[in-house]
Amino acid sequence: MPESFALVTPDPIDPARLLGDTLSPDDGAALLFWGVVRNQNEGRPVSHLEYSAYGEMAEREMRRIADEARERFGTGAIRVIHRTGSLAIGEASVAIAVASPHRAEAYEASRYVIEQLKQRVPVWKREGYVDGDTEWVPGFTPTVREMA
Amino acid sequence: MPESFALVTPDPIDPARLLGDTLSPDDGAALLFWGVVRNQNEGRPVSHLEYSAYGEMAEREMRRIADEARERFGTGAIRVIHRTGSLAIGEASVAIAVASPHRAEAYEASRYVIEQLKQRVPVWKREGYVDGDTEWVPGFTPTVREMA
Amino acid sequence: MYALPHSRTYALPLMIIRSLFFASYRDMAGADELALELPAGARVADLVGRLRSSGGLSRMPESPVVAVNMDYAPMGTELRDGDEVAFIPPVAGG
Amino acid sequence: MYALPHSRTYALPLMIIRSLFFASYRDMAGADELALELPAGARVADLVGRLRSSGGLSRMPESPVVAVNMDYAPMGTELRDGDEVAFIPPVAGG
Repeated sequence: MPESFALVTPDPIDPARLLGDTLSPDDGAALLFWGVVRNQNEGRPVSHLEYSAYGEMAEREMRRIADEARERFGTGAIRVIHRTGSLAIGEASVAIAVASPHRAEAYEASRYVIEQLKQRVPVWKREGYVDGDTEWVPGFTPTVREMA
Repeated sequence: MPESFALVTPDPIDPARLLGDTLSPDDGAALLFWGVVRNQNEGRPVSHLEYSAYGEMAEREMRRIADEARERFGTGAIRVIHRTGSLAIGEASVAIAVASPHRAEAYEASRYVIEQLKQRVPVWKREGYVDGDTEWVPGFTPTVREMA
Repeated sequence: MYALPHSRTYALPLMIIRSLFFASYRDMAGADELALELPAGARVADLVGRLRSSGGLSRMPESPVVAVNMDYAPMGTELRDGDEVAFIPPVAGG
Repeated sequence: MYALPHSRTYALPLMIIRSLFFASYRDMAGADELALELPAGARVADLVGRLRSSGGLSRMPESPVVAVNMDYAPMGTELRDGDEVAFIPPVAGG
């Protein structure tokens, strides 16, 4: 039975280990989305990013998203890891591994997870600029459903 | 200037190194397609796969495909590695890393590279079954254009 | 059946609600969290009103996104004793 | 201008063509590669005809996919001395 797994962690993400943990012998492919810190945002030079999270809820929400993706696209296991803390340029802030017996669904599912993650997982980042300034990065307002 | 890189090798593929080699400080994401050996093919239990290649042409063709994808989708660097030799279940036979300032193009480009690779790169595989038998895996007949 | 004594002037029982603040809301609050007493039957909107009535959190929107016990919840959600209400500015993961 | 001596019976100069075999074609050929002499002006189809005329390669299709010097090339491609012609069964990478 393939699983959904989510982790919020201050530790660097190891892609080989993540792929290994996600793949089962039935899978023919895994797709790894690897989000990294860029050196600029809208032209302003960035020196680092500080990520913070509502860790417990973020893990729960990422696991829900992974469940939704597995159900919708019929993939194998999906594992999502999000970093917190201060990250340098080029460091991975988020990694999403989708295992699948076949490849088409892995692409759909991976895309679904990163789009949903950006829209509803309680994680925030503050950009540190080369000039010493810092600023919260504007984000998405999660959709809140009215009660039934 | 982002680059296209292709390698056919008997050595195991290191995903962390591949991602690191592909990403530049301008990139916000990389997408890694990680093709692995499955434990069965159409219900028949597989013990291993033997990959062979017309190595020099395969590298040239993979580099061409990467160039096409970069031009079509405007991504950053693309690196493609294909294994040769005898591979066990779960081992990576092919890895495609696509770096990109933004993520949407990375998905398109990655998909393009793996589909084209399967259709025209001179690589073959022979399945070794649990019962000791081996068989060439049926493949795609590359399209040959008539001369202009 | 006995009619129980009843009066509108009786004090309602109080609930303890824990509020969590993140990112820019944390900057406004000057704290990660805050425990408040609210009367039974209070809703998220009442908690928001109380928090916005003074100090840095007066800059918080009138209807911020909140999660009650880790589920996104609308302003009308009725609170219960011990609930954890997280105030969630626009998210920017990835 | 001098008219050069010319006759159809003169022997055409010969070319050396290197053929490479992969996967199932390699099994048929029983060898990785083979060097053949062909008359100048010979095309890929002529080389294929020669290879299919005897031995295991008679099981090769009439119009197999080939690459000449690492470019896929149609059967009508004219060969040149030193060309490398690879015989490419259906590919199965990935």
